[in-house]
Amino acid sequence: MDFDDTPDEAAWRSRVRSFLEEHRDELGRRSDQRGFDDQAARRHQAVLYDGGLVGVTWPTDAGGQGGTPMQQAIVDQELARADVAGLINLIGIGMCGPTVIYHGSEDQKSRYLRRLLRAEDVWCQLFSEPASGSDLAALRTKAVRTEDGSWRISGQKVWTTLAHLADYGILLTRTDPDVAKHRGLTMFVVDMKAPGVTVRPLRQMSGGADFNEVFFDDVVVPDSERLGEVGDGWRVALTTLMSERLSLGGGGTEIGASATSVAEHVAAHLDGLPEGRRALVRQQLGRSYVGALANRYTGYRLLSKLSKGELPGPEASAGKLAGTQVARDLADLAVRVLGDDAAYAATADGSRSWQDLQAVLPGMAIAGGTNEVLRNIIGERVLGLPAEPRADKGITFKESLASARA
Amino acid sequence: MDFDDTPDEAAWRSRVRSFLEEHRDELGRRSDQRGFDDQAARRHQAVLYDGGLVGVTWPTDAGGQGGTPMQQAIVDQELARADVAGLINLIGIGMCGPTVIYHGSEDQKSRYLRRLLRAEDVWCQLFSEPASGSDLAALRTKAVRTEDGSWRISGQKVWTTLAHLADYGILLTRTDPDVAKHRGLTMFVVDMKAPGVTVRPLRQMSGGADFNEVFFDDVVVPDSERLGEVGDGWRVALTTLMSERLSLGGGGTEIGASATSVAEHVAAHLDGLPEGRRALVRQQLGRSYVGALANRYTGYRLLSKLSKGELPGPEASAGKLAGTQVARDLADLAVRVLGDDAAYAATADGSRSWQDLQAVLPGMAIAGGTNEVLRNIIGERVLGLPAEPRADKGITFKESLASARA
Amino acid sequence: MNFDLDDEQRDLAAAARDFLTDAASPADSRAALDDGAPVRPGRTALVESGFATITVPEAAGGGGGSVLDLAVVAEQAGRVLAGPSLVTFARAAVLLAGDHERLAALADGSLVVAVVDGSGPVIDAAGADRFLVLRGDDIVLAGGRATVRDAIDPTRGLGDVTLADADAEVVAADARLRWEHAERVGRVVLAAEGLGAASRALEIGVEYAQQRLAFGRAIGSYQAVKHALVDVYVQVEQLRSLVWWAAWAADQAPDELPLAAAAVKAASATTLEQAAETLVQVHGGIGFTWEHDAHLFWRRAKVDRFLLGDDVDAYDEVARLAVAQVSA
Amino acid sequence: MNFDLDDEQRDLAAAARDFLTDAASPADSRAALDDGAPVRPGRTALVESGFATITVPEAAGGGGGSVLDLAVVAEQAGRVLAGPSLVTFARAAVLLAGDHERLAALADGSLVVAVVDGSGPVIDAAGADRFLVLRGDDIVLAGGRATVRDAIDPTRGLGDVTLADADAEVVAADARLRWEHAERVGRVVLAAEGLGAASRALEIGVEYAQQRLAFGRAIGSYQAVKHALVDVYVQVEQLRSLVWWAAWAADQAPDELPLAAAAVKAASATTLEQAAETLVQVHGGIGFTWEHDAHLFWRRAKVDRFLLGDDVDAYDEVARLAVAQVSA
Repeated sequence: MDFDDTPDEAAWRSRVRSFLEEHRDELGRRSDQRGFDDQAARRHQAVLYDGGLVGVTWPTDAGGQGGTPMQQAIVDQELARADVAGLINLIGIGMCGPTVIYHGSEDQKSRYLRRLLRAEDVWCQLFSEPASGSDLAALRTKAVRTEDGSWRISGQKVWTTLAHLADYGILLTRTDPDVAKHRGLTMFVVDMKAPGVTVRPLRQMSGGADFNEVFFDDVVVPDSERLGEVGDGWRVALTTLMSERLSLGGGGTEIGASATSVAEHVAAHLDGLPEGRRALVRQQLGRSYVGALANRYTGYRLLSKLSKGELPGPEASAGKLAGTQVARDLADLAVRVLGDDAAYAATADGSRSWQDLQAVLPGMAIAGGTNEVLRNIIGERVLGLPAEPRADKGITFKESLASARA
Repeated sequence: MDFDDTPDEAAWRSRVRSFLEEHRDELGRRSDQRGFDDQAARRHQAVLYDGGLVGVTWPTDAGGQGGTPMQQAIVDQELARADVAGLINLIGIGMCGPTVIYHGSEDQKSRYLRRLLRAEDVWCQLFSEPASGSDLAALRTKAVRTEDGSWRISGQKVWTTLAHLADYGILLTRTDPDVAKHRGLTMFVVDMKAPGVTVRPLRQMSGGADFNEVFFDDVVVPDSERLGEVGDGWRVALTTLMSERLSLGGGGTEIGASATSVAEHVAAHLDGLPEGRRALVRQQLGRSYVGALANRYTGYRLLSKLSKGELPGPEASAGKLAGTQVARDLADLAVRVLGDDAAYAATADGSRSWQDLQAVLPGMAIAGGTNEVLRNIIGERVLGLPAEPRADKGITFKESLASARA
Repeated sequence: MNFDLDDEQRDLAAAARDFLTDAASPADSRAALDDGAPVRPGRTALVESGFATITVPEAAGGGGGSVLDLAVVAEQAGRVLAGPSLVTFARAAVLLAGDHERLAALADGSLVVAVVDGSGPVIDAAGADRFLVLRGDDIVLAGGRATVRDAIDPTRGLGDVTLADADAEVVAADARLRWEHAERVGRVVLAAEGLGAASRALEIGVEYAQQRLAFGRAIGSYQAVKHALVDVYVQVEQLRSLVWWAAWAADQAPDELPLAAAAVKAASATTLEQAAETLVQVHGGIGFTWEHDAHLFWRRAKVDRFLLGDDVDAYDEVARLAVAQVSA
Repeated sequence: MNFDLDDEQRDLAAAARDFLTDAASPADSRAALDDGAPVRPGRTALVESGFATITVPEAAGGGGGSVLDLAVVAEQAGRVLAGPSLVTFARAAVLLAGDHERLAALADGSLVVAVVDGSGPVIDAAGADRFLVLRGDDIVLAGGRATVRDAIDPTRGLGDVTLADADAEVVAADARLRWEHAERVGRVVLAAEGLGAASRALEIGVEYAQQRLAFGRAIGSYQAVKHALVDVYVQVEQLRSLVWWAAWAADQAPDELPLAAAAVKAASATTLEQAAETLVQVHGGIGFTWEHDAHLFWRRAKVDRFLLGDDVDAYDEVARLAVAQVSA
């Protein structure tokens, strides 16, 4: 057991590190507090792509490096270490691109993949709908075939990250309401600038707008933009979701604030408190700090699997469950020690980071799978506990709509 | 709003109190640590019955007083206040007797009810089985009609309080496995001294044996001991369970240790601790003490309903949920402050009350309805949330057994 | 035993609910966040309604009611996240007791006051131009300047206050006990507002869980959702019992008030926080959008827990009082 | 990055499991409660197996292995609630480091030792006749008399010890740091035993939830049961990561050991307690019977949380170390 790189990993890390040092000034900074510039972000990603640091695990004929998940994890670590801003096309790389690789035509692959990796096109993923969150297959966005063989699409998607900047999206639609709900779905690539596509930012409780609603109003999509067979959309979507999990990569990274930064913050406020209160603060810090340590080393176990070429299974969901809980405990403590400032949106000296964090975290326990759904996944696929009986089994989508209205 | 008795209640209380004072020496003491003497306990109940303090809410023609639930609650309070030991036939009075009153023949009523109230006969309730806990209707004890019209009963019951002392029991059996599980049940009165009845004490994790297993091995029960119609046992059992809830009466009573006694215990140990640790102990005490206060006043709201002649609904289950949790928190604190003695079964001076309490409480969160079942009841019957789909709907008991084995 | 509201109090609750659901709503809280719109119903409407000054004697133009009456109203105010807080009026009515003129000014709205504690945010600093404060053992009414700051919950009108000492008049000398009593009454009313907010949050969560479908059935049929809502229900009912007790103690049993006020302050903070977190969680994605009301209850919870002492200190106080009681 | 057990350690785990499942079981813990039967496998069998003295150098007749090796074995010991604890051997091996003769006596079973801390129950006092103790800054081996007392968990051999000072020999002078190191290694091994007990408790709970039916389906299909077990699973895996880290730190990174040992002690106490409570709860009525194993895991949890410092102190220590680290 050791925490060191293998010789191969060390060589790769050193290559990555020197590239980042050399090109530091051409890349954005994570810690940069100025407003987001998407054109700059596209340029930064292109620089990284040209250095071989984007699409590390993608096959070479898709424009990638044919590398290992561990190499990707090392890139992630080094990007974080060098304070390089996150890639603008993360969703494209992690979810949309792999879906095109598995299910796209040769024509689609050649048109889209390399441009995606260089962020010449930015992509988004259009799955969730207002009436289908955890139950994705209940979606209603309708695609109807027209006489010329193209598709006419109407409906509404929601929780779409980057839709306002995206050039393309992968779009899951219902093409047949008269079969069971998982069977009537079809996936498309959609041009986000096409007539009939409207994007509206969706503001969150924290005040930020990291998501969008997207409305499709008789949007025409040629049949050549279909991904996979008609009616096979659910299987295609599973590829997307599986890729999402694999793209997580960086084990041991912290959700929300780092435990160390909270410890620093607490340390700065501890002296002013009476000993009794200090003991209570320490108890809360100790509990969440142990949680943060446990998450870090559980992440290292995941990385070790990657390092051996194994892929993470559903047990990786445990990291999100534990991570969001630790993040909430830490944020709560960080706000509490602000004392008289804790009820305000910003401290007297204008810092609002802890209060903002507090308002972002409830959403993180929901986005990317609610805690309830993650617990079901672990319970059923890791512990082998039986699934619940399904109320929507053996009926068509149309019937399920009718019974819902009843 | 006030916590005082109405004039009627005050008059009743004063009558109860003087009776108890007058007959104090003829009654057992709750705080008496000596072994349990069931013959004495029967005599004590007879004294109380003769004073009109047993079966307060029972109709007069059943041997009761025709009184109100509030009168019963006042009796309970005064018995506690006077340190009078609990009635031996509490289950008989609260559950078995009412079932006979509602569903028994005139002959059964005249033979059983008055003797039950005077504890000339002690009763038990034989519902739960090893394979049917929360899902009571899944029980398997079989009653088969013989040629002479009597019934031959075989099977096993469990969690039967007092079975080892009881003279009679009400026994829920399956008389028809070929109908849906709720429909094939029939209730009987069974003579606990009849041939074929075997009682075995069931030891709990605390070391105590408050329950029994009861085995029925071709026990013959005459048809005249049937309670209600053949196949109507589920409805009869609901009477029993409903009566149990109504018989709870005493709102605001504490489960496990009283918060005051824990506060006393904590106070005695607080001085030896450093201030930081004292603050942590106070925080734990404060949280559970608030819970105990809330339980007390929620109980008073229940009593106030009784006082107005209203009956408690399913919301009364909240008291058990909250009460067992508070009791566990308090017991945990009480054990913790024992310091070096906390890991032992008894303190250096031989007291084992807190450790014993700690070992009893997990069972209390299960007996009388698991927390999960209570939450379902409140969720569905108080909040109006929908029930889960039932996997055992529309199939016969026999089919459900077969599918369970598959 | 009659530990229940009486018919008059039920009528009062219904009347307060009618007025308050007309005059305020969580949407007003959102508007205050969006563009600094004034909180609703606002001081004037609250005073004119008479609900704010229920505990001011009738002779001074108030309602001549009890703290329990005010708590019944405060629960309704909490349901719609109304502002300013009835806490401010409740405390002022106690602090000005016997001072006919100033009480009348409180009741007719000409005295626009906030109560300033040792440190920390001043509730309803927004708009106030006179401030009640403890100086030594005297209760003082002083002018001053309030600086309202962006709060996590805008409806509390939180701000810092700089007192203008030149202007200060002693309202009651040697009155530390009265100050403490007022603070405790304030905690009871704060908890009653918390009760209202928590029980409304529960209602919204239950309604959604009854309607929203996932995998072919209402999400409220799933135990994870159902049990989370039940746990909130149990806590809300426990809190209701404590609010009634504490309000009754404020009126009838001053000896019990210190323990009751600390207990109800702590329970209210814990319960409202759990109710609001559950409300967000039960709603899934929609629950953390700006346009949904869930975060407005959540904001109230995140702020209220720190007002009139925080929950941690309140639990500590309960324990100290409990230990003192058994050691006496 | 290779944060995983290697093949040799997996083989060691399998061998330990074979030996320990033969040599001990929760039923032995029940027998010890019932009639004071000796704990199993017992000191002699453990020493003979070689597993107990893995960390004693080969030259002295031990296994010459690492703390991580011992932790791997300790996890298996925890699964069957084996006694005496490997903590005792682990600490003794550190305290006697360099003392060839006494280490050999530990490894051949002729030295029957327990480690005595400042106050509190002595682990494996049962049967011991020599005691390691810190006197000033010296590590001392002394005779003494152990009074075994009824413990909530009988397998820990807890007792009070009266030392016979006349008999005391200094084992290592001026060795406070070594004493502290030994205590930390003890915490790591205790946590590894806790990991084994917790993961076994989880397994038993999962098996029952898969088989037991209620209302026509397995109770593990209900979210209340499923999610409770998942929460335990998540905690157990988190604990496993901490145990590996802390054991690795004991062997390879002494600077990290203070934080790691405190963290793993705390996490182990919390995790085992939740695992055991869940085990009881998931089993319903059968779960709180004497004959079911659930309470034996519950007893282990209720005792272990207080050994080598309690969980509350361990969390406090983590916080102090974390704050000191960022303040340095």
